[in-house]
Amino acid sequence: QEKLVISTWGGNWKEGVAIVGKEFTKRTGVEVEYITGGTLDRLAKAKVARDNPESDLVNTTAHVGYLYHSDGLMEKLDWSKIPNAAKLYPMAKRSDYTVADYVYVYTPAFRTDLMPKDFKIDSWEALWGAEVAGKLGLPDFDPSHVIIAATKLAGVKPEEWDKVKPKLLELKKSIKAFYQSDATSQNLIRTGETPVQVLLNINGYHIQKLGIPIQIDVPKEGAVAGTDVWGINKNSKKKALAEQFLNIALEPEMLAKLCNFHKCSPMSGEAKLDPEIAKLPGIFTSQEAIEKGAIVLDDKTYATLLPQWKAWFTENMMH
Amino acid sequence: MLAKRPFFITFLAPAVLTAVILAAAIFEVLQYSVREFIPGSLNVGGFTLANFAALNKPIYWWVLADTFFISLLTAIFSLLASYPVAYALVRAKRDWVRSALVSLSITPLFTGEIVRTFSWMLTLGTDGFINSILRKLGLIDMPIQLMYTRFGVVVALVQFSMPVMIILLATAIAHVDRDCEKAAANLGASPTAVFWRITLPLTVPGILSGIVVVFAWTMSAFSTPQLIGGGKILMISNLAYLQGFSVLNLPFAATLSLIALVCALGSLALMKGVTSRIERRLAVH
Amino acid sequence: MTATPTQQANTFNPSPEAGSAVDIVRVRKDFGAAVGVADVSLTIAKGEFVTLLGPSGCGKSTLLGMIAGFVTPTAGRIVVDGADITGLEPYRRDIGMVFQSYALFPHMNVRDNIAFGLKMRKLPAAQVEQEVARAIAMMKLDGFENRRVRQLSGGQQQRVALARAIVIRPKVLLLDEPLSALDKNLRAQMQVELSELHRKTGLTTIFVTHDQGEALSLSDRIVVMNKGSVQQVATPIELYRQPANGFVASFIGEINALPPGRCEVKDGIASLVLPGAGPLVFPAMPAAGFAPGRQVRAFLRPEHVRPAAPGEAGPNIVTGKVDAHIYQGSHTITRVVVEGIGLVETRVTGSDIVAGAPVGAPLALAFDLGEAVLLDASE
Amino acid sequence: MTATPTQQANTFNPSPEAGSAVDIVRVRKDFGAAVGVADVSLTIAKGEFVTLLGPSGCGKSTLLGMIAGFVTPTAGRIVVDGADITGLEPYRRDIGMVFQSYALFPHMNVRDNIAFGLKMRKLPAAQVEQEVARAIAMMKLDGFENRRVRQLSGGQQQRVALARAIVIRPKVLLLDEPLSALDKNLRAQMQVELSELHRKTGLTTIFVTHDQGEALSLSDRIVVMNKGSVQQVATPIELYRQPANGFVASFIGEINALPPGRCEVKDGIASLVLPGAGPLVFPAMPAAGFAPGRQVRAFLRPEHVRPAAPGEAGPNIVTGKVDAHIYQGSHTITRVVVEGIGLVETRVTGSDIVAGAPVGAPLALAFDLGEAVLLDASE
Amino acid sequence: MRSFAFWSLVVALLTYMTLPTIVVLMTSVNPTEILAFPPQGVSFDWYAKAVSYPDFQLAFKNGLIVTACASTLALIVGSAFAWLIHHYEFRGRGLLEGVLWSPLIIPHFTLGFGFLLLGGAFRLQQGYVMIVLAHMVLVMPFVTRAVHVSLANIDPALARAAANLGASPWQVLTRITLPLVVPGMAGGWLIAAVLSLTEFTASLYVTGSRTQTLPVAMYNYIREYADPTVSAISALLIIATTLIMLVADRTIGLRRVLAIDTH
Ligand SMILES: Nc1ncnc2c1ncn2[C@@H]1O[C@H](COP(=O)(O)OP(=O)(O)OP(=O)(O)O)[C@@H](O)[C@H]1O
Ligand SMILES: Nc1ncnc2c1ncn2[C@@H]1O[C@H](COP(=O)(O)OP(=O)(O)OP(=O)(O)O)[C@@H](O)[C@H]1O
Ligand SMILES: [Mg+2]
Ligand SMILES: [Mg+2]
Repeated sequence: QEKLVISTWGGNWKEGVAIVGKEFTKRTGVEVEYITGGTLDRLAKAKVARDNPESDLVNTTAHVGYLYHSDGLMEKLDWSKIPNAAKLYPMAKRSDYTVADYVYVYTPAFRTDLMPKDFKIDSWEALWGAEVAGKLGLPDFDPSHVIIAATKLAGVKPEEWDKVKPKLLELKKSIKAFYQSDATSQNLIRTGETPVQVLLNINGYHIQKLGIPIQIDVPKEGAVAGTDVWGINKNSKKKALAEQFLNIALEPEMLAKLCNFHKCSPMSGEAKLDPEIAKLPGIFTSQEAIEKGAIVLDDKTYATLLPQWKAWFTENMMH
Repeated sequence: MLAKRPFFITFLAPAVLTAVILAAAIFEVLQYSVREFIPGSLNVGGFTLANFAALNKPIYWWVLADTFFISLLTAIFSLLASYPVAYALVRAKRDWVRSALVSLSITPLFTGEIVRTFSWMLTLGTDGFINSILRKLGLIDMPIQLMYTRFGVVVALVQFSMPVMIILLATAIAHVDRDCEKAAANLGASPTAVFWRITLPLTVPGILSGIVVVFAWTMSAFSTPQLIGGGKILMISNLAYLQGFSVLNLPFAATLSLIALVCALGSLALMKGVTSRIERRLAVH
Repeated sequence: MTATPTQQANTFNPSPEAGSAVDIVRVRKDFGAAVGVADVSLTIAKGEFVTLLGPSGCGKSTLLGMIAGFVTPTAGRIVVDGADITGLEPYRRDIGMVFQSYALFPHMNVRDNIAFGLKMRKLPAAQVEQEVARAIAMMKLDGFENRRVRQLSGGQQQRVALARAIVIRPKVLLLDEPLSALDKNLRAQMQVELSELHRKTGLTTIFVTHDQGEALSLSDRIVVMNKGSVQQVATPIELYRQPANGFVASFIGEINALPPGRCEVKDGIASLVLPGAGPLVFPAMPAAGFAPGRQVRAFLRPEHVRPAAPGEAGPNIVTGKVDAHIYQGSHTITRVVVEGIGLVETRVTGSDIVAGAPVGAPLALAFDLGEAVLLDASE
Repeated sequence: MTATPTQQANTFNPSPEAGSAVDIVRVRKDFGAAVGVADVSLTIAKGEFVTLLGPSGCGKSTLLGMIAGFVTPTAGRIVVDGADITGLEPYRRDIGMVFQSYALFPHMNVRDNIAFGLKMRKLPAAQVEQEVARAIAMMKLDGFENRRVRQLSGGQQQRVALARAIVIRPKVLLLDEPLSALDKNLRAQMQVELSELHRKTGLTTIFVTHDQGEALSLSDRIVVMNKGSVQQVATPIELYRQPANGFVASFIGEINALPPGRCEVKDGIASLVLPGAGPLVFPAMPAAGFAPGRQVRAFLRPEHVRPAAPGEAGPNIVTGKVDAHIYQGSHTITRVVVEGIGLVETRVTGSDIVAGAPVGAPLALAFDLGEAVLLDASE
Repeated sequence: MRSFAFWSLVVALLTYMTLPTIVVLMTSVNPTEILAFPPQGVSFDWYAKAVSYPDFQLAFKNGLIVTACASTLALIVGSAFAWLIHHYEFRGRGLLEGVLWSPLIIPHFTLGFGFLLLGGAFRLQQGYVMIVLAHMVLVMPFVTRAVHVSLANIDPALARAAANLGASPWQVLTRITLPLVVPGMAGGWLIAAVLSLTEFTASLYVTGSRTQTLPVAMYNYIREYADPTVSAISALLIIATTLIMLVADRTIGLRRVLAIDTH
């Protein structure tokens, strides 16, 4: 009995993939098995399991996808086998190896009940403000958002981030805690531990739904965009099934379902979101909207800068 | 005493094999620590000592110092908290009391790091048990910050290491000759004097080995500082994990792991030296 | 058997005006359902050397523990120097004690061990030093002051323990089998020293042992205990000559227990009629325990049974068969099976008898019935 | 002193045709630089009961261990029943052993303990059962077959250990201080049983003890050891009467060691001239050790020194001052300090002397010099 | 009076030690997703969710396999080693002991990392081999110690007595030594098993997504979700280990196995 093995994150992410997986099973009769883990530990383990991959398909962050294929861990995609890819925005084809299905953003949010009445974040600059001192929460796994924002504020390219180091060091006084995962992110803001956070818009909506008063702002410089991509594991023995799965995943209806589930922006104009969701801050319905409201970096730049950023960040900001 | 050594090879072989595997694993860490990091890739390059050179930054000194400091605090508080329990455990008159004390104080050892850390998160959080109770009692208006503090981490780590400390102390206390205590009382020492002048000095070897073991243990704590420290409290293990699985700099992660190993062994050797000197001075056991 | 000097055993006369040092009044200790010490009363005079003697588990240490305050009596009172100390904590009692294991403090040197009690009494340093020096001199420990206790031999450790106990000038000195860990020669030597120490200090001393030889040679009086109760309190000689009951008789030295018999007086001659054997005749009217018609058991020490001279005849001569000769160097115990009486031991100095009566040969024995102890037959 | 029966001590005559059961030939054991056993040679006849006696650490257990095969000799040979077994593994030796701690298997019941050796020999089950039953009957263990060894008293455990050792019909039976863990009464009883067992089985037995009373009463021959070397091998009586050296003299029983003196013969009368005191005169020409002009030390047992009768005079009467009376029940040891001779002990049966000579009073002693043992003064 | 103060202190300290456990048990039956003290009711929904969550099911199965293999291997190797060091002095013994005791102080993450890299080097990262080896190495000292203590408690004269009665070394081993150390081995095995079952840090490194053990799955869950499902699974683990330890104390004497003699 054949099984298609998909590597993805745990929690809601897996449940999102499972929406596609159910459809896939319905159409092909092939069961789907999920193996879950963090972004980078999955990469590390994929690397050590190079010749005999654990999974057939990988669902990961775009710039990490770059690490996969630059390390020879992914098969080149045969676009002819994935006709639905043609319906995506051009930016969705991240490389010959990876294809994105949705966009989300990291953006500031805050507890309206725990911050002064007139507080709002119309610019990233607000995070440096006195009102935020000792209240900010940031992810520990990815410092890129504030760094990119800082370069934007300074008007330099991300590659020139050296120039904003002093500015970044000033942010230290704002930082209260770092979160390691979506769950801790939600916990930190829910409990009021960090009334201000740079968070994933998707998490923000979830918290709002729990009835916690938070406001999600997209600063005028733009939120920091992220995309998740699909790729086929090198040496996968079920390449054809994987391609079939990808094609289903990229169908506009499936994209709409998935993005309604997560509350994020689909990579295709043909995917129709619930109007309620389309209205939310940080949700985009066209490639232009994405490019206008969000800062998008190309994967290679991101992937090569990120280690430096992390190293610098851990060494200078986290202690 | 026997002329021949029956089963010598048979019984030695598996132990040697295990030791070789263990040594090989440690050797791999050593091996990686002297390889070059290629950014954006998981492959490692050739021989280099750059990873060790890279250690010479304030952050690493800080983290090392912090790791030491937290381990030492944990060892000391664990000692202070464990001694009365160990004493009660050995000296309780009723057998069922002793049994209950043993069970209560040893079982946490076996619940595992994750369960205990998670429990402390629930206990120390802003909405956690302690804050809820205090708020219900009207003692506080705003929650006290317990999570993401060094205090919170030490509170959890102390509880974590108490079972081991209690075992070591209980053994030491059980070996104190009761007649020595009686003799001291007979010579006019009040119960307090008996404790400070006889019982405590005679358990010094147990105290020292307890401190050493807990110190070394705490040096390698991972999930407690990770989850309770919330990234604000970094210990060397967290840094190694971050480097390995977040920065994907495996060589540097190996270097940090190696440093942790050296620190654990080093502090142990150092304290063993002190211990044996004190023990020799005391001429106990 | 090791023997050491003491004051002549029966010369101790506690002067009534001295008052008693220790009064143990109907003291009892139960351990759950088990009885540790049952209803013991005992008065010990000032300066007396009293030994508690009895088999293992008879309650000696428990009694001592109650005097020292480590064991709380279930009932009864303990009075020392006229003051009731039953409820007093051990550290307020001023009673010196030497433990079987010595219980020296291993983390202190000899001087600090000895000084401990004085320091606890907050004596000025100069006085502590002086008293310790005296105790060290008295116990011949000069030169060992700075040694760790582990670096001392058994005898030296023993002396440190003694010095530590006496330096506080206790009201009473308790010694719980202090010699049992020592080997034969050292033990003999320490017995001498104990007895000299007692002579020099005049301390009221309660000594515990289960070695009857030690008890006989050291004590002014001996308290024989069994199963928590006092069996007899007497001087060594009384104890040996007039044991109060069968237990004491057999526990102290060797003794022949004759089968129960009836006391009779006929023509002014007292005799003991044994059912299985002929009557034994008392040389004079026996004092204690004899009453015509009474059922008694006679206890006779081996030295009061002698092989009869060849051809000797008389009322107290019985013949049996030699069972074994037990050579003991200075003397030989010969076991003879006598019909109607059983196994009888006779003690012969030297080993002359050995050649005369091989195992299995008949041997006539003469009973010196005048020395017999008569006890109730029901015992 | 506990005494128990044995065969009459000096009646054992190993028949030459029986051959020797054990030959120990120049055996030596070094532990690193320390000497455990130094060059011991010993021949034990079939059926003999030989005791190894000596102070703690003298090498008794080491010697026994070499016979049993647990200790490999550094040099020398051990021959049992004519076969050299020096290099043989313990489990092929067929030598029975009873350990001081008994070493009963705690996870087996009494029957299984006893059957163990037979099962190891792969005997048929029926035969095992029969032999075990015999051993159980012989050691009076009926009814205890299914008990765990923890549920047995010390004496019963002792018997199980014996049964276990003899049921395999060993060539030699080794007993390493088997009685030292028992209390006085049980010990006496077990001595009787040991000696009966030896009589019944006729097993060649090597018994280890450091209790001289036990050795004297049980053995055919005694091997006295000290510091790894054999001091003397002799029957109990020889040992007591003719100790080969000062160590043996003082180790066995009590003895007075007179100061060194010179042997002289004048007018056919042999005497010992002590520098600090007058000459002592031998009643007859002494046999062993006496040679005119030789420097010797005389050893004299307390029973050969007696208080002189009032007014008694003669060459061997000296006067000293009573130092102490050591009452021992059946006898009293009186210690007298004699000028020029030192401390002299006299043994007086009963306690009559006590009244006559209080401590400090002068007392005249008569030396029975004919019983003295003369040893080289340089010893 | 003094004793009252002392016992109050002891009770307070024990409360501190057991407080987190109590909190977990409380939250595990709390019906709402948001923490609240005291709990707003009693509900076993989280337990239902915990036992039906596929990741936990798989992780539990993995954990059992790893624990069974690792603790059993540790039992065999550790017991043999304990026997060896109890009986023999040999060259290199100090080194061997040093290496085999070292997992007691080597940081688990260093060890886990080492085994991860070793697995990579030998292409053994799939499957259980590396996890089992890592766990075995980690828990073996506990077995060795337990067995060593029991061996030391055996009167050495027993082996001699058996040899004296004709038992060959093999027979001494199987008929005398082994039956007498069985309690020590059982205790050591039990401790090893529980420690392996709850081991986290090294497992985090050496387990793969499909071979992750329960603590790793819990860690991942804690990072993704914030509901009391983990409380429920923690509660189950706590109850299970407590029961095992109680049984161990009853049957083989926990105190003896851990070498705490309280007289
Ligand atoms: N703490 C205790 N709990 C229960 N029973 C006890 C305790 N202490 C002593 N006993 C019992 O009380 C009795 C007397 O014990 P004790 O120690 O006084 O005897 P002993 O005469 O000193 O014996 P030994 O000569 O062996 O020292 C014994 O039966 C003993 O088992
Ligand atoms: N395994 C050993 N290693 C080193 N020295 C030993 C060993 N066994 C015995 N010895 C030494 O050899 C000497 C003889 O010891 P052994 O046990 O034979 O004496 P023993 O006469 O049986 O004494 P005890 O009466 O105390 O049992 C002692 O000095 C002892 O310390
Ligand atoms: Mg006692
Ligand atoms: Mg010995």
